[in-house]
Amino acid sequence: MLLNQFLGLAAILFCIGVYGVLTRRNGVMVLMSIELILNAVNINLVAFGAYQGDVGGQVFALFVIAVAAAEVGVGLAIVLLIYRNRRSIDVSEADLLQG
Amino acid sequence: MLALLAQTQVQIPEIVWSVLWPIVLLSIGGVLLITATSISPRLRVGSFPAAMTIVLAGASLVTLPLIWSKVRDGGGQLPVIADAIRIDAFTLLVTGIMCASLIVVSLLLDDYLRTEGLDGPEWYVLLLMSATGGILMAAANDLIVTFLGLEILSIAVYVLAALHLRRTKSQEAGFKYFILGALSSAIFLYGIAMIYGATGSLRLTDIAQFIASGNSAGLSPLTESSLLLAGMAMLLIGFGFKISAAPFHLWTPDVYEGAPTPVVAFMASAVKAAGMAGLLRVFIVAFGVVAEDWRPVVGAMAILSVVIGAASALGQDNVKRMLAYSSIVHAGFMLVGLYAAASGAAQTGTRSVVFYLFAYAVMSLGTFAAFTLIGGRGDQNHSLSAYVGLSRSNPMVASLLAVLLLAQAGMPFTIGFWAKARVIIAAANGENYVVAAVAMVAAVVAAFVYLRLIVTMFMISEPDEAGEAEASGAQLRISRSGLFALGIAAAATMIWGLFPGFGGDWFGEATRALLELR
Amino acid sequence: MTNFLSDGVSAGDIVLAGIKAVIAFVICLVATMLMVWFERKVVSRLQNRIGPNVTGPFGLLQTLADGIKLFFKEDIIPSRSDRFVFQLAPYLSLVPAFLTFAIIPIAGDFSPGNDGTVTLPGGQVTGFQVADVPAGILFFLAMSSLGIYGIMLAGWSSGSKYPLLGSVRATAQAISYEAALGLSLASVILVSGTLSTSGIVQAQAEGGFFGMNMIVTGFVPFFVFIVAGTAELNRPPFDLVEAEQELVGGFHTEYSSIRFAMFFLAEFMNTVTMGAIIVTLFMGGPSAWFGLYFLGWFGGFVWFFAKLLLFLFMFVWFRATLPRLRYDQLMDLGWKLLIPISLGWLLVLGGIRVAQNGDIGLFESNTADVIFVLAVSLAIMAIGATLLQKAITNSAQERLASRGLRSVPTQQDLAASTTEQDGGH
Amino acid sequence: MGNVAEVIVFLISGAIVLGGGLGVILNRNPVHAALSLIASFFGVAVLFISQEAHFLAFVQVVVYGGAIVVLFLFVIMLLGVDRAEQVRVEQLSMQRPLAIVTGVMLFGLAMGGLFLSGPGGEEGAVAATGQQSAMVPIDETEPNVRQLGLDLFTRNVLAFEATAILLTIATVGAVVLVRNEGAEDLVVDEPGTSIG
Repeated sequence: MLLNQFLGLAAILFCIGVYGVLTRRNGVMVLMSIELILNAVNINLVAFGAYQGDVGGQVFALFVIAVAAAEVGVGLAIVLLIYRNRRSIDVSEADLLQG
Repeated sequence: MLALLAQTQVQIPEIVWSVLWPIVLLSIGGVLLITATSISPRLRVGSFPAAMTIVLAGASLVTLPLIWSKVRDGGGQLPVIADAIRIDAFTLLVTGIMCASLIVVSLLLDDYLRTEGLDGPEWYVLLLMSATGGILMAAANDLIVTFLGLEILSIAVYVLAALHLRRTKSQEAGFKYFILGALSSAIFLYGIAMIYGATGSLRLTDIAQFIASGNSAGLSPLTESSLLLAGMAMLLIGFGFKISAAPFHLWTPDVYEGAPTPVVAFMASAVKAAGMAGLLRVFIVAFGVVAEDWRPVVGAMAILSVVIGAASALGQDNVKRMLAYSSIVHAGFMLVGLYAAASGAAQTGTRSVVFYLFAYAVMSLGTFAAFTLIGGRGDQNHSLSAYVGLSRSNPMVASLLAVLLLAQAGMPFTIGFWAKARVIIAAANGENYVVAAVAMVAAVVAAFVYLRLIVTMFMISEPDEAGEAEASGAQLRISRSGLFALGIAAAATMIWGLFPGFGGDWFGEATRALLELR
Repeated sequence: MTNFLSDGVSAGDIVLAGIKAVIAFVICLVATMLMVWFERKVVSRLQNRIGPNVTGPFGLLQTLADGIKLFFKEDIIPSRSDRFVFQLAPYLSLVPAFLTFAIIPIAGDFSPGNDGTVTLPGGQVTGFQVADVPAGILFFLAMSSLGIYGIMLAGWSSGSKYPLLGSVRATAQAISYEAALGLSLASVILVSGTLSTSGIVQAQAEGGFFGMNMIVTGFVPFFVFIVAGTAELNRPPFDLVEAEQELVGGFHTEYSSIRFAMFFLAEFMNTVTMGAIIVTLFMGGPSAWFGLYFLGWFGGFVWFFAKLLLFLFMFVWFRATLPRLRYDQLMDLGWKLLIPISLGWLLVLGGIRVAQNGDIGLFESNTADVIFVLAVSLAIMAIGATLLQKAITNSAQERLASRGLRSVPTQQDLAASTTEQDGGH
Repeated sequence: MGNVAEVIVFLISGAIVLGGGLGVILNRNPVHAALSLIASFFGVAVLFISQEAHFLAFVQVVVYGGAIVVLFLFVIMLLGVDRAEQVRVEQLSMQRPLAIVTGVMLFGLAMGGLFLSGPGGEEGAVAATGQQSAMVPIDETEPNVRQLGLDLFTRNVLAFEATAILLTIATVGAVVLVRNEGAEDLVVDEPGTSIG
């Protein structure tokens, strides 16, 4: 059983994700970083599940995947919306700057 | 293969539908609403969605006493659906808050959407389902359900915050809320995973049992299982974000300012109540045994919240931002109650939080209802200057808002007084004099904020400005439904202010459910 | 189920796996080559032409000749392309196409009492597939969803307009039809009670000819699967990805030489694999019809390829006869027809299964229950379909109204709005 | 310490997971970042298989690889934000020190949970004694999918239904957000103020 190794891997991935969320400035990339965190969670859940000999961990990981899909759908919709409107803003701002 | 399938006798859990009425009504009602409006486009416009939402929420409210009689017969708590959720007084209380919030917000939203030229039943569908999530979160006896409830609640509100498709500010608010919310729920999840690893279960009652057995063997998680400890810390971060407690409050002012005001009313009342309810359920039921370990963190969060919230609220000119900071103060107060509950005064502390939950939901609903009315078309009039002379142009709104603000300030004979007093008494009971003192000072500071707003409303302005203010005040079109909503909230504030025991001892029952029936 | 990692892997297992992989690769490659020839030949005949007839007997070696020619052509990488992704994309397209083949049992004796495995001289028991993955059919779904990346990234990395449009179309199409594909697959899993491909074949073999999933699942999932599968393959009539009248060559416009050959190969390999999957899922794979088992495992091989040929011919036939769909028609077909139908049918099958188990107990006999359930679920489906139709009509009208059109649009309006939509991508 | 094969698989897939993760946060080009993300997901799927979670591994590939990343790429291509970072989250350019402090604290939490865990090496991760309360023990002889299914429809049936609500919300929300109306009379507020 490689429990601690799995948990260490998950912890590092988690921190990579958190770093990404806090430093990336592109909305899409921030969402990707959040996915990394959720994957770290899944690694943890499956490793613990195997360690405990319980399928509960895997079942929870399934729910996490479903939630991740829902989150990404909504998040990308908001990104699209903002981009669509912001682009029109950028134009007006560019005008102001030239004046 | 077929033979293999036939062999297994699947033990399908028994489902007691009769106590699940609120959840069923709200979620299925939401689906029906969107189905109906997509089939008949005539139902999209007009007040049908709002009416249906109010009817559904009202019907859920009506079922509560019936469910309570069943629950009482069952010993005060019913485990439902393979013990995934517990129906008890606490669940019912939070359900009541959710339904009340739904009714008030629908009343506001109907008129808001019309003035803004928006339409769509989707707002109401999202509200209904979000409320379902909140109920699940409060009722959950399983961390999976807690998490799913949290996500249902949050995702719907992310969308609602961004749903004013014509205001970029609303969209930016939604996006900010989404990013930070998603991050916090990811951290929350990581915490759940750690707790699962440490205890081998996701059921709150099992976790409690496991910890208790370890505890009686002389093992404290603080020294023996840092996995559990780290998990609890991460859960606190997740919940702290939802109830906007410092230092996880950074999103609050911006989102409150940008989001449509009726949605802010929902966020301040329902989302915060559900978040706090989830926090109470998880930390008191599952981790009550090791309160010693999480107590300092909660205490620090409480003090930070009241101090930062009160200090920042002072300098605000936008009333929505002002109330956002005040909501942080209120979150801090609830945490003070929880801190007290963790440090000896379990009974009074928990009870004070439960009452505060209810009180704050009522007060914030009313306050943001008033802001919606005053904000007017375009949701623009939220600067302090828009409130100059309001008492003359709209005396009714001004006086009701004044009542609600006084309640938030903790004025005697309002619900807010009892809420604050109980928390501080509980803190004193738990011998947390420092925390109690800090909370009291912060309450006084915060009171200035509300008083400033009240004074502005009743201020007799200078002649040259007066004309302008009168003009803007005269334009204010106060919808009857909005005024009704505001009236309900103000009345509730006064009723429970004068008779804090009104309607029976729900709060005591809810506390009992959390503390004794686990 | 034992842990294959901690149980240790013997050298024999590794050698066997290697041999199987090589054999499967060769079979897959040869089948693909023949498929290219077959398609050209059949399309030619259907169009009253002769087709390739010079290289080798019947022109059989034409594909090889073309491949060699492409191999020696200049490999051009556009200057505006993203070099790394541009070079990676063909492999991303080819590898999943081949990997799917690994889970298909291509031979074996499935006559009563046999489970399609043979015992090798070394004592190892093996089936005629590279890997009998525990959740094999999900592996197919996984690979088919990964296959999109090749096309998508090829179009994007070309740094050119038409390829990008082609790949965006491909992505939307693949995502849309993946759902219908998965839902009709769920019906198969429901009746077979297993996720392993060999298990599915065996479950069908037990029932003989009428045990075929095509019949057992009531034909509907079968047809949905064929339509969705054709769309997944981007084959005509769903080849909007490379509609040459609109998009030049689609996603592979900028590709040349061996990289183009790889896309070409992947496309035909995908076709063969999809045919093989359909045979496995719905036609009983290598099991024989009417009990006509012969020659042990080799008979299974013959049966398998005979059935496969049927579907390959069908794909070619589609291509030769059906006109291409318009983009909005494509989306409507996927979302408004195939997905609701396969969902509804899954409901029906589930209801029947519950009734067969006697869990309803409404009537004396289970058969009466089945009929009752069938009636109820068909009624639900009908109501659902009506409501859906109404909602679709409403939303279409609303959309048109928001564009300034008042009434139901004429054909002309529709055409105009479609071009507008396409331009927006 | 398991056997050699297990360790090798772990090391390789772990390297892929972390390399992919780093690629996501370091690549400037969103498409390259998305590719790294797929690599990372793949590594995770292999880790799942090595933990006997076959079904989960395939779901991981189908959902993450087949739907989520495709959606990312789709949006990236649709927006044309691929060559430069255009969709900015101005409001998240908040105090970097705070970000770093948060990161370090969380790292401490995540790792601290591991290495401070009492004595006993591997066993130490679950140090508090008492009966482990695993409720549905993994049965080595049964297919993974069956066990998952049984657990899903008995113990977690409520969560399963709640997921239905969640997905409904996500669908309704996503559709209503990108519905293309009202873009003409957009109210442009002043640029959002920064957090804090």
